[in-house]
Amino acid sequence: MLDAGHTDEALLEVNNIEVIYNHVILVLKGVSLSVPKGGITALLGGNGAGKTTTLKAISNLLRSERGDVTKGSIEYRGNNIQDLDPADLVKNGVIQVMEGRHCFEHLTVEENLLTGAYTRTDGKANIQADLEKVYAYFPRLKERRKSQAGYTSGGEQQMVAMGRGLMSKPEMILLDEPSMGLAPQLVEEIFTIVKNLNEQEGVTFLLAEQNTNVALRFANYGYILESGRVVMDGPADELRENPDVKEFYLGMSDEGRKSFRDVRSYRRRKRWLS
Amino acid sequence: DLVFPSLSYRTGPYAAGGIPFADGYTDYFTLLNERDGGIGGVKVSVPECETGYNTEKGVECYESTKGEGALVYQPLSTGITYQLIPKTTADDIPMHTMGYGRTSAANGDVFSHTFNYPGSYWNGASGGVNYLLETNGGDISGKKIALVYHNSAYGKEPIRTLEELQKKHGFELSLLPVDHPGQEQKSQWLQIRREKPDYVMMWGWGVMNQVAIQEAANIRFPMENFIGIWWSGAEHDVLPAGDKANGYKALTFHNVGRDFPVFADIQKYVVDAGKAAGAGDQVGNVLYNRGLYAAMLAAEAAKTAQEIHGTKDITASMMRDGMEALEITEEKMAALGMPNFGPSFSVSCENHGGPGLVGVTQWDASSKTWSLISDFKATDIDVIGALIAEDSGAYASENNIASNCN
Amino acid sequence: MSEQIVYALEVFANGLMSGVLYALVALGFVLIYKASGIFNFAQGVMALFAAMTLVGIQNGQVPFAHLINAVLGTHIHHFGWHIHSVLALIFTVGVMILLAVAIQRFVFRHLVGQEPIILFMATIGLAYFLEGFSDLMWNSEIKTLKFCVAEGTCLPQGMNMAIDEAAYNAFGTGFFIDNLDISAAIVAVMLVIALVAFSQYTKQGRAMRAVADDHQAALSVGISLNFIWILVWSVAGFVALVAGIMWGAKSGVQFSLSLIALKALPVLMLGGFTSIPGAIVGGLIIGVGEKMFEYCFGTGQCFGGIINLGGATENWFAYVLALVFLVFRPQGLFGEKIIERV
Amino acid sequence: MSTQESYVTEDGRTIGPTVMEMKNITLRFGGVKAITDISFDIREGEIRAIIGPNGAGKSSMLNVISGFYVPQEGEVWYKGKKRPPMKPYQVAEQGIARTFQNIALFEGMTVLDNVMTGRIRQMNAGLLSQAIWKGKAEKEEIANREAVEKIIDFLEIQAIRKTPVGRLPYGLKKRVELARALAAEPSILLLDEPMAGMNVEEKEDMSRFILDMNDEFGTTIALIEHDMGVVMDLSDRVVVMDYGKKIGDGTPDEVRSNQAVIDAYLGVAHD
Amino acid sequence: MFYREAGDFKTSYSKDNQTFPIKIDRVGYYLVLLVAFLVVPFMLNDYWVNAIFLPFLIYSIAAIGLNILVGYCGQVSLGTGGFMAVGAYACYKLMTTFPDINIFFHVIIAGGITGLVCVVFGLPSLRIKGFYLAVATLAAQFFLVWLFNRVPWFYNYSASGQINAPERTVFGIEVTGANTEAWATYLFCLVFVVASAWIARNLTRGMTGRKWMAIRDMDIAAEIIGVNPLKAKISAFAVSGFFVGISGALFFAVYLGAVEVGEAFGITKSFLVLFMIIIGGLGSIFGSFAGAAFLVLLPVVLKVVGVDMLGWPTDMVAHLQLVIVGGLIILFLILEPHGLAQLWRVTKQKLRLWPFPH
Ligand SMILES: Nc1ncnc2c1ncn2[C@@H]1O[C@H](COP(=O)(O)OP(=O)(O)OP(=O)(O)O)[C@@H](O)[C@H]1O
Ligand SMILES: Nc1ncnc2c1ncn2[C@@H]1O[C@H](COP(=O)(O)OP(=O)(O)OP(=O)(O)O)[C@@H](O)[C@H]1O
Ligand SMILES: [Mg+2]
Ligand SMILES: [Mg+2]
Repeated sequence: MLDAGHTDEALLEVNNIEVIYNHVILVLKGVSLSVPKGGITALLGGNGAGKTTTLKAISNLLRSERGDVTKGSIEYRGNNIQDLDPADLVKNGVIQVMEGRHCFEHLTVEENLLTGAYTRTDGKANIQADLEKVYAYFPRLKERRKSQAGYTSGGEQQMVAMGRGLMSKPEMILLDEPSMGLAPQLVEEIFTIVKNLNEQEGVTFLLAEQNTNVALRFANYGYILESGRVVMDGPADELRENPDVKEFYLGMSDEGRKSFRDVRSYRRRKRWLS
Repeated sequence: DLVFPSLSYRTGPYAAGGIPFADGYTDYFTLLNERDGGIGGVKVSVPECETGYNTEKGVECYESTKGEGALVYQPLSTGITYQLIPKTTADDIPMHTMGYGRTSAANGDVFSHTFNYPGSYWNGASGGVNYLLETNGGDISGKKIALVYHNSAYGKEPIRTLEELQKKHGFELSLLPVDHPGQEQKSQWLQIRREKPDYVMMWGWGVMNQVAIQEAANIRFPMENFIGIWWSGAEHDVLPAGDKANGYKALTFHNVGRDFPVFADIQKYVVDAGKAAGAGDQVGNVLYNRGLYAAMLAAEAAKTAQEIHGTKDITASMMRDGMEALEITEEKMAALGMPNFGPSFSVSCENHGGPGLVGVTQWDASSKTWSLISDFKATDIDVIGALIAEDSGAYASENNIASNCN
Repeated sequence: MSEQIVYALEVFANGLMSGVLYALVALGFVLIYKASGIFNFAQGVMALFAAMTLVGIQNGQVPFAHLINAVLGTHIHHFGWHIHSVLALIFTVGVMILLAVAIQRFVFRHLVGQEPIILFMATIGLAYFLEGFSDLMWNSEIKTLKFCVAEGTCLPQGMNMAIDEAAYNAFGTGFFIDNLDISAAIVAVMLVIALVAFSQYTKQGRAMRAVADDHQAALSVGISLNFIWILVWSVAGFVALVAGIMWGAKSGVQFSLSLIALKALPVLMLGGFTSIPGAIVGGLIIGVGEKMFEYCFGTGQCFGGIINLGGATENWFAYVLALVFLVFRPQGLFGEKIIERV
Repeated sequence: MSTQESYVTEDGRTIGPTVMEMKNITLRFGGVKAITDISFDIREGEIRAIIGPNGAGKSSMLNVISGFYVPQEGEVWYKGKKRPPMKPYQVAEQGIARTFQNIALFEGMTVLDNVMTGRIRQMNAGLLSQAIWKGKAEKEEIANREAVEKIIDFLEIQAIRKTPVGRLPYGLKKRVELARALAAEPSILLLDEPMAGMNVEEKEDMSRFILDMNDEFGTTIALIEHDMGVVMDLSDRVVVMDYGKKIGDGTPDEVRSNQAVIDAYLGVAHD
Repeated sequence: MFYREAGDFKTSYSKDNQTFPIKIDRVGYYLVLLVAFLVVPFMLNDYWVNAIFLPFLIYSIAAIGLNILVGYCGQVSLGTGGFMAVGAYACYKLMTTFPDINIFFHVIIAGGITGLVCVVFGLPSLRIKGFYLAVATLAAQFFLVWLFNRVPWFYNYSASGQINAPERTVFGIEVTGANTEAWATYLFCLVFVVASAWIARNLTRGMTGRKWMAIRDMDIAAEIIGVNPLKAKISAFAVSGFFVGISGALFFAVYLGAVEVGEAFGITKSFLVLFMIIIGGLGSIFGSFAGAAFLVLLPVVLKVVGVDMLGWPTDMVAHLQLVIVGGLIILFLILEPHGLAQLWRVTKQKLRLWPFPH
């Protein structure tokens, strides 16, 4: 399954990993995926499928949540990165934008963005330029630059988290639900930014997203996770055409999009599994 | 074996005082074992138990050692003493609280198992005042005396006595409590600096002593007029202040220095033989001597008990009889290699407190030694006796204690 | 009457000075709290450990002599040399850095992302450990600390005669200020300036504050918790050493030194856990407040002595004072506002 | 149509007269104007959506209704009476329950306990009775447990009943939060982005719950949501905010075609 | 598969609400009670009671009390020592003023008085939060100790300021004073412990407990969903004070017999009890016991091993003891940050799966 569907060399390879929280809770039951260099790869799946866990396993943030990768391997540019400190990983160009904002509450918006540049050594001027770039992406942030991040609105915090990730000039960004809580036109914008960075600066993306519709529009390749397993994967356009995906993830029936008001019965889920 | 448990504290805030005492206490018994083969031929054992000056650990120590046939307890803490008074009485084990503890325990009629010979805090307070009387030609009326005290049961002990004596001798008394641990005493000493008392007396313990002496030096209070109780008069109390502590005085009920034959024996049988309880560097220090003295009194009481009961293997109950019949004479002390180490005295059923003789020592900073500058002298029994009767009477009625002596 | 005023001033000035000494201890707390959200219960013990190490090195004490002797039956205790204070200071700083590394490696590295109360608890364990450890290493007797830069120029102690005389000439009554306090004040001011500069104007300073807010997020942007924590604990160790020297010079180096932490707590709360200048201002307010209260009401020397509580009020008054301030500013005077949002 | 009369919607629900009215609300934080002079009403039984760009002041508006923020100007009218200044818990006692944008569950408690806390209004046994777990306390506990179990079943979270919520994935937490709010049996339910971080299937579920709630119990619902599909399908009327100001108010269709709304928020006209 | 819960189905909500819903736990619990009441009293000597059981039992009550405040309601308190002192002095004043009333009631009333005092010092908690709240409680700690030291009325004007517990009996058997039997004091305390644990458990599993925990986990959200913060916090302070007061009364009257306030109820006591609940597990009744046992027993065990068995010098053992206790605290934390109680839970969970890893 690994080699299916993509052509470029893999920047990141996740081989059959198993993750256990607190020594007892088995969450990932053998997940494999591969992210090609310069691609946008989407990780889809319902609540609790294990998307966040997968991303954290890659960025090594799991350990601070008392989770462990007990099986399998994660390779970045062919090197095993499982023993790296998360900070070293950032130095190597992999950064994660965490789910649920995680801003530094007491720091101002601008200071938050600047922490993103913590590992950079290319001088104040460059950092300043990038700061302006982020403000250009998110004008709202510029207005609120001096207020403490803890007091900004949910969407503003999401922008801060995103902007902070961009400030580190990474080679690869792990995005965890970037669209959550953002106004519709901003969702489009964010994905446009992703696309731009990807095309113009060659940044590789692995993103976990619930907004399947948008994600599959912008991504090249997608994996669908259910209960800690990859249940389906393929190029984005193929996935978009898959009838199951259409029904369960895109909310389309044969007659096109149907109204939320018309959903009269609860659906059976996880039909790929049980 | 004859068991003399040592409830020591070599850790915690008061370790500096606890270590030399415990060393002295144990070393003396070791000496008896090594030199004399024990007491009356029976070996002595001194199980040590660390209390950390903490009452709960004190209880634990008491309970864990009493089963081993402990003959007498020297709890070395006023708090632990209060706890053990009823317990030892019920268990029929005597307790010796030398120069601390509950002063009114001197009334053996009420406190059958507690002994505090040869002197108590109230003797100390009176002894201090007597010394001032003596140096002032018998009149200290109108003089100002400040009492700097540890704000605890221990520190408050002398207040009643001093208040009585104040009425009698007409001096002015001001009270300056210092809270545990006593690292900050600025207010107290600024007040002293302003009120300029003629004398300062101190009931301190632990770091409070060092800070007080340092602060006294800082405000240039004349050290000769600064007198501490015996728990405020050891080497480690004055050393941090250096030369400025020169002339500081402290009360005592036993002698200082190592000019006694017994120390030669200790050096030979204990220290050089590698059997010292501690590092061996405390020998001859004030508190070491106090521990030694306490051990000597215990050993003598044990001997007395052996004589009374005609058996070498005495029990705690016999030990109590021995303590009640204890007689320390000049000859006895000389024979032990400790001439004039303490006052001579005898104990009786009614009087467990001994004679209450108090001496004064002074610190010489250049030679780093203490010396006895006033011999052991009598204290004001009229005042103290009344206070003892009152306090012990209250205890007896509160706890329905019948008279012990008849 | 004027004498009374001078005396009140004297109490006031000495309160300020005591405050500086409290602030020295509080500074260490603030640093660590600011940098990692850890309420470091072990700060007092660290001061003790630092001071003991300094004296031990100065006097050429053999570390763990007691333990070695007990196990091997030897009788060593001193190497028999004396080391110059400044050199010993440098060695001690080295030891404090080692300590910081060890703390990071063996404790906090394993506790990344835990709640504050759990980190607090780890510092409790640390305090226990360090307390036993320093006694094992340097034994528990009182040690006298003399810190001399050169022969004859030691850390000064005792009344400052110049001030006293000047006051005497001016008001006809002396004025007491302790030389040690003056030096402490100078050192404290320098420390505060340096630390403020560090935390406000450097990248590391910003990273420190980020770490305090959210460990995981800090990790995710590439801030190395290991590095930040070692850095901060080293600096805190250094501050502890300074506090240890000042307090140790006053009262000898011994266990009670670790209890000065209790004096620092109200300072910390009043100034705000996260503010370095707050530690100093808080210290001054507490110092003056408790001394003036003791003077006025504790011993009844103001207002004709209408209130005389009989002394020893300082301990609780410091806390009550802090409490009153907190009721009006729940985050302390300069602490970061507690963010309350839903 | 007057806001004082009931009417019946196309799908047969009855919408009553106004229960809550916000009058000229202005809220400032220092220099930041979060809400500027906004008025709108909520009618009994209706689903009222609030939309707007990020930072427009939507959550702040819910906080004003909850009594957590006190507006500098303006009045809140509830059930025809002007609401006096109130603490948040007093507002809750009036039967107004809510969920939060940044999930505010009690992380140290199990799902069941979290949902049970929703029933504060229904449980008032004294301390003594609880201490000995007899009489009122026990009866009350069992009765309310039954009610809560119904909601748990309804939201399909039976399986995680005894799990501490801290460990749940984001989406489930949202559901638990909804359960907690439902448990209160509120007359007005305020939902702040209840479907953020969910996929379509899950959103369908959530929509279902919300609609059922509204249908069966006649609960009035105020809803903030960024998914226009959801908003347009579910709501009866929509308020649109931008930079703290109201820029639109009306039925979904009206709002959808409002140019100001398209410019500020929708970007493109939504189908 | 030693530890089973499968096959253990509940048919009613009241059964599901039981303290020990799993059978094997329930049986274990009754067994412990049985042994504690019927077997242990016959095996006790003075040492076991005075050095181990009494402090363990009494600290358990204090820990339960503090756990309600800190672990359940999230209000950090460092005033436990002071509040225990209130219990002790209240009990002393009651014992000496009303000698004819049974000591049992004295202890309970002392608890009630402490609850009231606790409430007064708990009022600032409405504004002050987190570690800052510790200041309010530390103020209580220092002020109360100062007060009991300062005002002679509290210690009946005795010369030294110490208080001594006079002899008192329950059913004609002495439980305080010099001539108590080991088993009597043990049982007397055990009754209070069991009752406290039971009451605490009832309170924490019901609505009161949920309100406390809601305040602890997120006070703002709790208030918005309808928890009255004033009532919740104040009731936590009151209940906590009640238990702490009882433990203070027992500590003084039954365990130590004589007390000096600064020494017995100083700030170190506050820290000790706080450590117990943190180590045992915040928000867990079992944790309160575990923590108390850990901090009472471990030093004794280490002392016995070091001094009595290995014959090392006492001071070295004391220092090593600190090193080991400190090291163990850190080790446990790394293994399981949520205390011994959680460690126990995880172990059970593993046993349930055993021999499979997950
Ligand atoms: N710290 C943790 N301890 C224990 N279990 C955890 C922990 N974090 C996550 N889990 C469990 O792991 C599973 C996967 O969670 P994860 O957060 O990876 O899901 P997700 O796909 O990101 O879902 P969502 O879309 O809701 O964010 C869930 O069942 C969750 O309960
Ligand atoms: N307590 C506060 N202090 C200061 N500013 C605040 C506070 N609460 C909200 N704000 C500001 O008010 C504005 C409105 O915030 P609000 O949270 O209501 O936005 P929102 O409409 O909910 O946005 P989103 O869709 O992103 O959640 C924001 O700019 C925010 O930064
Ligand atoms: Mg997720
Ligand atoms: Mg919002």
